[in-house]
Amino acid sequence: MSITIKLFASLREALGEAELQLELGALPPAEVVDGAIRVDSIKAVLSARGADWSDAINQPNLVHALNHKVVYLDALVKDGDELALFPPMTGG
Amino acid sequence: MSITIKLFASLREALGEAELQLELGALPPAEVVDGAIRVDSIKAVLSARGADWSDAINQPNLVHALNHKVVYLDALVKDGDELALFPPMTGG
Amino acid sequence: MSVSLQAEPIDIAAEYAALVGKASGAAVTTFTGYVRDHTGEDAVGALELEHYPEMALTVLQDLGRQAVERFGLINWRIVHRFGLLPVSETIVWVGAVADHRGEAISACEFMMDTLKTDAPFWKREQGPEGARWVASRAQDGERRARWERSEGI
Amino acid sequence: MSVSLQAEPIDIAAEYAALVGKASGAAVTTFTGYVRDHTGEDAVGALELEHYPEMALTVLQDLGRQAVERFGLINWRIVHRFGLLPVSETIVWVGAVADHRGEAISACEFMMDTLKTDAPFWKREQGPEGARWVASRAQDGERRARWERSEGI
Repeated sequence: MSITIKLFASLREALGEAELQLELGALPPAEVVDGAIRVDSIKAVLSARGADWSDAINQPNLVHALNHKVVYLDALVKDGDELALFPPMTGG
Repeated sequence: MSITIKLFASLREALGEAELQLELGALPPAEVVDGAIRVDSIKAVLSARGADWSDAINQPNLVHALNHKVVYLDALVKDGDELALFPPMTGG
Repeated sequence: MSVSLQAEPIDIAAEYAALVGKASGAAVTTFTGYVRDHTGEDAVGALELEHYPEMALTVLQDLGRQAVERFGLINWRIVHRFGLLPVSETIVWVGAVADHRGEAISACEFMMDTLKTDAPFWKREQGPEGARWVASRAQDGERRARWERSEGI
Repeated sequence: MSVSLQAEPIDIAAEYAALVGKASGAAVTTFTGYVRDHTGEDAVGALELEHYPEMALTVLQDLGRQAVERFGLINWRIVHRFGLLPVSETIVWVGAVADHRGEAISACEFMMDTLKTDAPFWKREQGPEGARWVASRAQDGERRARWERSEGI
């Protein structure tokens, strides 16, 4: 099961990565239900990469977009999905 | 005492005049106080010109502008002033 | 910060460039009104716009000043046409420059709403059954009245 | 009824002509946002605009569709830039065409307010003391929330 993670703006800058593929084979199988995994479980996996990741991924107001739509932490991510994480948007 | 009367739009069309000079010498002197006369007294003078004038001048919603500012019926008109009468504005 | 009353078509690109060129605001809003080919279900062939030139100038200049005071505009411009206007022609163009978008958008709306009821112009529509004066709309009076009640943006 | 995400400057005169040329509405409102030379009291030298292209396109197209549904727009256009933008450059241009002015003005405001908080762009300001990410403003969230509560115009 492979998920594309995209990082933008201050998050991208803090972590030095714009995009990564997350293979979820390493995850406790209990987290994966019917081939899907919650957004907060993915954030837990990313947080485990180190203190800088934990700080950046758990900052308040982080926005999660699944396949280009903003979602809550309970959204279900499936194989091949794209999950983007970024700070509040400041366009216009 | 001479006042310029201007008429616009449907009022101008109904009365066939765009502008006239009103000499108020013919008015009952009681109407003129300290060299000034109220807008409604001027309307009474104009209404006396005939049935078409009376109808047009006394139509509801008529707007009165004294020297380019909208005023109420109690505004005081003086020698040399310009009083315009017209239906509600429909610009833009 | 000026008004133009004109018979000629409005050169929107030139007006926009002049409005923004003189001011370094971050937010610009414009409104353009065109002659419609219908009013409700009735076809309209052209519009005649009668106006009271001296008063129109006074009212519109005062309107711009009010917009500066109320919304802190950096620049504004009102262009209003008179005379015979075929369908699809421009009637009016209003532009507002401000530091922030709320001010620019509200100022533009304020100027248009106030202009509709307070500036001495009168529309006469030419249709298939002859010409007729356009009646003022209660809705315009209501939009105008909102600005009396509200404190701006 | 389209979106453009572009690095190039916005040709406002051309955008306006294309917007109106395709539609016979009577009321057209536009908004243009420019790079300010200051934020509060701090000088700004230029703006870097980062974006998430696929999502930005999806969000802005959906925003236009919502504006049509809500305000009955006849035409609309959203142009948003990305990349390095010097002071005084255009950032965003929004245009709305409708039958009446209330709809055109409100739609323009709705699109700008929603775009600010919902479209994936991030601003980074270059100032005398280096570059910094622009924080989102609570005020923008409040302006956005008004459109959830209200029924439109």
